[in-house]
Amino acid sequence: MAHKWGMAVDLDLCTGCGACVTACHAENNIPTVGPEQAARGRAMHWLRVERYWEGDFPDVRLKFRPVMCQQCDAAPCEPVCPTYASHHTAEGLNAQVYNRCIGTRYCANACPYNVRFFDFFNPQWPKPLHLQLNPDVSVREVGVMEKCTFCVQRINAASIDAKAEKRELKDGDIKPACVQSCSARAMAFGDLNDPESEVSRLSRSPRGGTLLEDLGTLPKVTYLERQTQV
Amino acid sequence: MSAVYALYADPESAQRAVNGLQAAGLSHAEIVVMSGEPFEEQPFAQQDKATWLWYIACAGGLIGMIFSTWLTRMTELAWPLQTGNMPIVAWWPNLIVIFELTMLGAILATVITLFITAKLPRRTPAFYDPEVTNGKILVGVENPSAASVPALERALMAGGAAELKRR
Amino acid sequence: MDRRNFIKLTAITGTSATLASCGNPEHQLIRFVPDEDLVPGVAEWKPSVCPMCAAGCGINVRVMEADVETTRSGQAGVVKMAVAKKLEGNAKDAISRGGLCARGQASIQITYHPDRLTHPLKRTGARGTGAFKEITWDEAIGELTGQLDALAASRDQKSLAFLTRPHRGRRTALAGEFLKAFGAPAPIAYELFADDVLRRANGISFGHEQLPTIDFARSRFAISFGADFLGTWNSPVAQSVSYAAMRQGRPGVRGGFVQVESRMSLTGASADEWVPVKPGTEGVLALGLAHVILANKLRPADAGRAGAAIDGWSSGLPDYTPARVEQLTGVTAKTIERLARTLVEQQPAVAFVAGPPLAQTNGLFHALAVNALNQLLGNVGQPGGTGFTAGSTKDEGRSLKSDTLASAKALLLDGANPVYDAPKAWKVRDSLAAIPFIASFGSFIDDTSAHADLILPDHSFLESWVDSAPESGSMDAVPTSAGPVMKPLYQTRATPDVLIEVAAKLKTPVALPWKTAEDVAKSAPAAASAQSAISNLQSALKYVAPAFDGEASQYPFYFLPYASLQFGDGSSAHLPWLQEMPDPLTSAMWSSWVEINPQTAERLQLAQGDLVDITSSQGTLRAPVMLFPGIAPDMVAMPVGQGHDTFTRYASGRGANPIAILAPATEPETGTLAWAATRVKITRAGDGDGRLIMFGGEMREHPHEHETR
Amino acid sequence: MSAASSNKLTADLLRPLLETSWRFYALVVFLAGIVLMGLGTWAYQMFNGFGVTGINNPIFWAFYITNFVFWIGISHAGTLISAILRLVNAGWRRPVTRCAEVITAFALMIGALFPIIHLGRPWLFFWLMPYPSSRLIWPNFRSPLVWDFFAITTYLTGSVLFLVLPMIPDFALVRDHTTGLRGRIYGALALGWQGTPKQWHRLESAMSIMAIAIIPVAVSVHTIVSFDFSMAPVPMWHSTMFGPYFVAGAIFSGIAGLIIAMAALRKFLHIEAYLHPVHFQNLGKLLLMMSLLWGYFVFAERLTIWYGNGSAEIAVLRVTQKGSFAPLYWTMVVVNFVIPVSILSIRKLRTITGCVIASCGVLVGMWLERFLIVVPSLGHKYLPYSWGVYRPRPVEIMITISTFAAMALLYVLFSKFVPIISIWEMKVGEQETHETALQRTSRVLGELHP
Repeated sequence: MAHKWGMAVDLDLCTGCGACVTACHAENNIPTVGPEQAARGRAMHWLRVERYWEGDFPDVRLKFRPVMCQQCDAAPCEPVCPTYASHHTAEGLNAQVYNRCIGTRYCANACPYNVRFFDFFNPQWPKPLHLQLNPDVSVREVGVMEKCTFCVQRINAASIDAKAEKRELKDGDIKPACVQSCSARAMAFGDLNDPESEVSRLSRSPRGGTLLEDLGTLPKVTYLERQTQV
Repeated sequence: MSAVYALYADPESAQRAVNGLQAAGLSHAEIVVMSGEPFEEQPFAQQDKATWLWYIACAGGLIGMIFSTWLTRMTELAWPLQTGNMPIVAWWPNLIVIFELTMLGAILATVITLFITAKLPRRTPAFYDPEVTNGKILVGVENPSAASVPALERALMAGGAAELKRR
Repeated sequence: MDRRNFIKLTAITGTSATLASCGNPEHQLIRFVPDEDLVPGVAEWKPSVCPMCAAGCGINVRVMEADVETTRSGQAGVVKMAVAKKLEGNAKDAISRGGLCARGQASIQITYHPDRLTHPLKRTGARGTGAFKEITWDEAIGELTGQLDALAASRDQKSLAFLTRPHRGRRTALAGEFLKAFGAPAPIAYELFADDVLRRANGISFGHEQLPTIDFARSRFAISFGADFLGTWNSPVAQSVSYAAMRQGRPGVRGGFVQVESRMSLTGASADEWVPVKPGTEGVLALGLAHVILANKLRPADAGRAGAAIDGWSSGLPDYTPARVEQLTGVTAKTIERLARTLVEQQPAVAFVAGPPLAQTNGLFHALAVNALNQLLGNVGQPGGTGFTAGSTKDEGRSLKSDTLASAKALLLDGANPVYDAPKAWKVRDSLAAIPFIASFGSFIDDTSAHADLILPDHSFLESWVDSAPESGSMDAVPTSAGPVMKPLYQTRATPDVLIEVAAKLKTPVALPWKTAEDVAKSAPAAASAQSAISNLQSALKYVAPAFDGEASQYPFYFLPYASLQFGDGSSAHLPWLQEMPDPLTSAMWSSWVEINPQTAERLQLAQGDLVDITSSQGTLRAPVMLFPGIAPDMVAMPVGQGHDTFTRYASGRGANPIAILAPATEPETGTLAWAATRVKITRAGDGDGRLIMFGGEMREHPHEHETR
Repeated sequence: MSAASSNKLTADLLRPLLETSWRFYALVVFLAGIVLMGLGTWAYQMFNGFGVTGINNPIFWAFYITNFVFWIGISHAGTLISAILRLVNAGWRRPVTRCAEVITAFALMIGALFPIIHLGRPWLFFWLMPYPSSRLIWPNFRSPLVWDFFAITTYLTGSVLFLVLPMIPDFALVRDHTTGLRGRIYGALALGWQGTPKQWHRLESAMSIMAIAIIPVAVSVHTIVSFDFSMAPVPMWHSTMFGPYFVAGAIFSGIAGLIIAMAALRKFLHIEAYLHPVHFQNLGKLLLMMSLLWGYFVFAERLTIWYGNGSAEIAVLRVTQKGSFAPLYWTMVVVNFVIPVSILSIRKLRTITGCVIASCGVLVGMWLERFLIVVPSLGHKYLPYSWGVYRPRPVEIMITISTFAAMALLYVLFSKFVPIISIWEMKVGEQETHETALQRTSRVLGELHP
C-alpha cells in the first residue's frame, strides 16, 4: 500500500525551545533575510513555534504550538495554483515544484495556516556561509513560493536506502530535521497507512486533534493537547 | 468599369428613382443604393433583410462549447495531477471555461459572418461617391449596357435628382 | 535510479514525486535546469562535541564534498574538500541522546562565518579601534614568545594572566600546566552566568562541589526554583530529554512540575503551575515548604549536612511558618500547604534551584535552603532525585573579580569576553588598557579581543580536536574526545598546538606532557577532583533580605537580565540563524527589548515597541518595550546577548547590553556577581522607531474574546 | 434630415480629428511621461525582485490586485451599459455608447496587465495559457486565475469588436472628408464601406447579437474576478454573495468612470451640443441606483458576518470598522454611499457638476473598497500569531498612478483619431421620430424572442 506521511506533535512535551526552527533552516537552505527585511515581514520560517499568552499575571500561562505545513489531504493551496506548481503527490505530500511556480502567491493566500513563504529577493549567503548549503535541497530563486516539504529529500533518501537493502521502510527510518532535533521528542513522523507506526498510534490519542479542523482541509499533522495536572 | 447614378438629398426622391428603375425593368439586384445612414422606413432599404446571422451565432457558440469541453477534459487527463482532493476531471470549474469559450465562439462567428456577407474588407470601391457620407443618397446602376443608358438616365432624373453622374 | 541521480532530481524539482515520477511528465523539467546548478554528493557522518555551552553535547556532523575557495601554502584556488553540512545530536551520546538545541544547530555557522579571522593579526591602530594587519604564524609566535621571554627575563612570570571561560575541559588543563610551569598563577575563568554559588552550596550540603544531575525521567514531581533547565541552564538538551520522559515516558504516570520565579522563563511556560515570588525570597518559600513537612511529620526530619546548614532546621524552622512565608514571598499560605503535601505525596519528588535566585546577594541561602528541602524529600542520590555525575573535573582556576587583572603585565585571551559581559563598574576596559601586552586566540574580533595587540586565531571546533567531560546532565556521562571533522578552511592554528609550540620556543623552554592538540584532547582528566572538594560553612545560614542596589523610591523596578535562549551570555550573537530565530516567548528577531507587565505599561502609558530609558545607579540604556504578561508588575527584564560594540557584521552595534548598567553587587560567600540585584527606573524616551522586530502578530489566540462586538 | 444639419454635425464631430492645439501635445507628453515612469518602475521591480514593494508575509496581495479588480470594474462602464441601452434602444444612448465602449476596451487592457505585473516571475506569465508546450504542462483549469484568463480574453475580444464594428461607417465618413495619407489610412480602416442597405442590415443585426452576447460575458467576468477571492478559505473572502456584490460594484464604478469621461470630453472637445445635461441626468439616476444597491450589499455582508460572529471573520470586521483600517473604511462609506445618495437624489443637484463630484467620490471609494477586501482579510487569517500589517511602498504607488495616466493617455489619443461620438448613429437618431423609436424598440425586443 502507498505510504501516507504524517506527523504528530505532542504539545505536552513541546517546550518551545525552537531547536526545530533552526534545524529546519540548516536542513532546507532557508535564507536568512536580515533585520531590514525581517522588519518588513519577510522572515522565512517554514516551521514556526506559535506562542499564545493566556490569562494575566499572576495566573498567566503560555502555550506553544509548532506550526509547519500541515500537508492537508484537501489542501486549499493546491487547486488555486494555475500551473500545478502546488499539487498532491502519491504519498500525500503537498509538493511545491519551484521551477513551475510563477509566483501568483495565490496558494499562500489560500493556505489557512500561513505556512507558505515567498522569495522576495534572490537569497544571499555571504561566503563562505554557502558551504553549509544542503545539496539535496534546491535553493529557491526570487519570485517563487516555498514551504515545508516534510524533508522530502530525507524521505526519498531513506526509501532509496531501503530499496538498495531490498527491504521495506521501517517506522522511524525517516526523521525530518525538526523531528530529529527535538530533545523532548515532542514530534513523531511516519506512515499513517501503517496502523502500528508511532505517528498512527499518537494520532489516535484521545488528546489528538488537527489544526483548524472545521475548515475541512484534512491536515496530516495531529496535535496532542497539553495536559494539566489534576 | 462604368456606372450611371444620381445623388438624392432625401430618401423619398431616392425611392422614386428606385421605383423608376424598376419600372424600366431592372431587378433590384441590379439597382445599387448607397447611403450615409440606414433608412429603415424606405422600401429600397428593406431589401436583403433576411439573414442567417442568428443561427450562425448559435452554431459558433456550439462549436466553442464542444471545443472547450474537449480542451478542459483532455488537458486534465493529459496532466493527471491531484489537487485539493478534487477529481482529475473537475466539472464545476470546467463549466466556467466552457461558458466563456461558448460565448467567444458565438461572438467570433457573428463577426466573421458579418465581414463575409457584407463583403468586408475590400479595397476602396471603384463605384462610390464621397457625397454619400454628406447625407446624399446614391442610386445607380453598375456597368449598364450603352443602349440602356439614356433610359436609365431618364428614370433617375424622374426621381428629381440633384445631379446626374456618369463614369 | 542511484543515489546520485536521485539527489540531482531532488536538487532540481525540490519536491517528492521525483521518484514516483518515472513515467510522470514531471521529469521533463530536468532539462530546464542547467547542470552547473547541481551539487551531487554522498554524505558521511563524523562525531564531534558541541562547543556552545559547558553541557558538552555529543554531536554527529554530516560531511559532504564541496568546492572550497581557499589558500593552501600561499596559493589561492578552488579545492574539493569534505565540509560540514549539518550538526545533529548523537543518539549514542549520554548527554544529547540525539537531540540538539538551537544554539547547537547554529554553531556550524561559526566555521562558515563571513567575518571569521582567517590568519594571525597584529594591531596597527590604537587599541579597540580594530585596526589590524595580517602577519605570518612565525611572526605571530615569535611575537608571543618574545613577550613571554621578556617577562621571564624580568623575573615577572607571575604577572602573566590567562583569561578563559570555565569548563573548557582539557584545553583549560593545558593552559593550567603551561602557566604553572611558566611560573604564572592559574588561569582566570569568567562567565557571567556561572553557577559557582550553586556548586559551593552543593559542596556544603552534599559534599559535591558540582552541578546536580536531575533524574526527571524517574521522578513524579519536580519543583524548580528559578532554574531555566529547559532553556539555558546547565545541560538543557539532556534535561529536556529526561523531562519529556517524566511527562509522557511512563504509561499512566505524568510527572508534575512547578516553577517558582518572578519572570516566566521558557521553562516556566511548560510548568503545570507557575508560582511567582518576590525576587530574593525563593529560599524562604523552600523552607516554608520544609516547615509544613516537618510540622506535619510528613517525612523523617533528618536532612543531614544539608539541614545542618540551615539555621533553625533542627527546631523545625520556626521562622518559616506559612503565614510569615506568605508575607515575605507573596505566595499564599494555602498554596504553600498544598505544594508541601503534593511534594510528599508525589514521590519521588525533586527540588532544585538555579538562575536569578542565586544571583542575589543572599544567593547562597536560597541554594542551601532548596538543597535542604531536597534532602528532606529524601531523593538525593536516589532514582527520581538529584545525583552527581562521576568523573567530571573541577577547574583549578581563579574567578574574575574587579581587581583580578590589575597586576597583569601580559594577558592571554581565550574565549572570555569580559568587556561585554562584566559590569561597567569593574572597569575591565581600563584594566585592559593598563596591560602592556594582550594576545587573543579568538576566531572573531569581539568587544574584548578588539583591545588585543596580537590575535592568533584558533581553528573552529569542527576543524580541531575536541573533548568533553560533562559535569552533569547524565549519570552515565563519560569524558570523551573527537577528532576534526574537516580540514581547516583558513590559515588558523589550534590554540593547544600554539601553546605547545610557544612552550618549546621559550628561551627557558617549558615542559608540557603533551606533544600535540590531539594528545591534549585524548589525555585522561585528572582523577575526579569534584567529589573530593568538600567546603564547609562557618555557621548555619538564616534568611537575610536581599540587598538591591538603588532605592526603591527612586528606582521602583527590579531589573532582571536573563540568559537569552539564542545567545546565552552573548557569545553566539554573531550567528545569523540565531539572530533571525524568533525568540520563543516574544517572537522578537534581531532585537533587544525590555519586558514590562502590560498593567505597568498601561500605567506608564507605554505601548509595544515604544522606546524607554532604563536607568540604574550605574547608567542608562535605551530599549523598546515588549509587553510581557508573565512578569511581575514591579519588575522589568532584558535578555542578555545584544548590544555588542564589536562582534562581526551581524551583532555589532545591535540592541542594548543590560549588563552595562548592573551594579557590582556580589554574593559574599563566593564573591561572584549578583547580577539580579539591581533596581532601575523607566522613563519614556519616544515612540517606536522600528528597532523592535517581531515575527509574531497577536500575542493571544483570541485577542478580542472578552470585548463586545 | 437636412443636408445642412447633417453637415454641421459632421463638422462638429470631426473637428477634434482635424484641428490640433498645442494643449493636446502638452497633455500627451505629460501623460506619456508618467506612463514611462511607471514602466521604468516595473522594470526596476522585475530586476530587483518583488521585495521592493510593500507586500510581505502574510499579505501577499495588495495594491496590484486592488488595481486589477478596480480596472476590471471600470471596464463595466461601457460595453455592459451601452449593450443594455442598445437593447432597450434608449434614444439618449447614441452620443454615449462609444465613449463608454472605449473605456471598457482600455480599462480591460490595463486591468489585464496587473495579474502579470503582480507575478513573482512575470516573464513566465504565458504558462497560464493552454497551448501544447514541450514541458507537457497545461494550465490547471481548477484555478480561478485560469478562469480569469479565459473570461478576460473573451470579454476583451467581445468589447473591442463591439467598439470597432460601428466605427466602420464613421471611418468611411472620415475617409471621404480627408485627403492624402490620412485619407488613405482611414480608407483602409473603412474596409471599403459603401453603405448599401445590405451592409447596414448586417451591421445592425451583428450589433444586436453582440449586445446580447456581451451582457452575460460582462457579468461572468466580474463574477469570476470575485471568485479569485471567494474560492479561498480566507475570512470574509469565502462568501457566496461575492459574485453579485462585485458585479454591482463594477457597474457602479463603471458608470462613475463614464460620467467623468463624458464630462471631460464635453468640456475639451466642445461637443456640448451633443452631450446634453439630460445624458448626465440619466446616468446620474443610474449611479444613484447602483449606489443604493452597493449600500445594500455592504450592509447584507457586514450584518451577516457581525451576527454570525465567527471568530476569524469578526477579527477582520473589527479591524476594518474599528481598527487600523477604520479611517479608510468610513471614508469609503461616505464617498460611496452618503455623498452620492445625497447629491443624486436631489433633482436640483443632479447637474453635470453634481454628477461629476459624486462620480469622483465613487471612484475613490470603489478603489478603497477593493483594497479593504484584499488586505485586511489577508492580514488577519485564522492563526493570530501569523497576523501582519501592510504598508505600500513607492514602487506600487508609482505603478498605480501610472495606470491612471495610461488610461487618460489612451483616451486622449483615441478621441483624437476617432470620432468619439458615433456620427452615423447620431444622424439616425435625428431622423428618427418618436413613433419609429417605439416601433423599433418593439422590433428589437421581438428579435430577442424570435
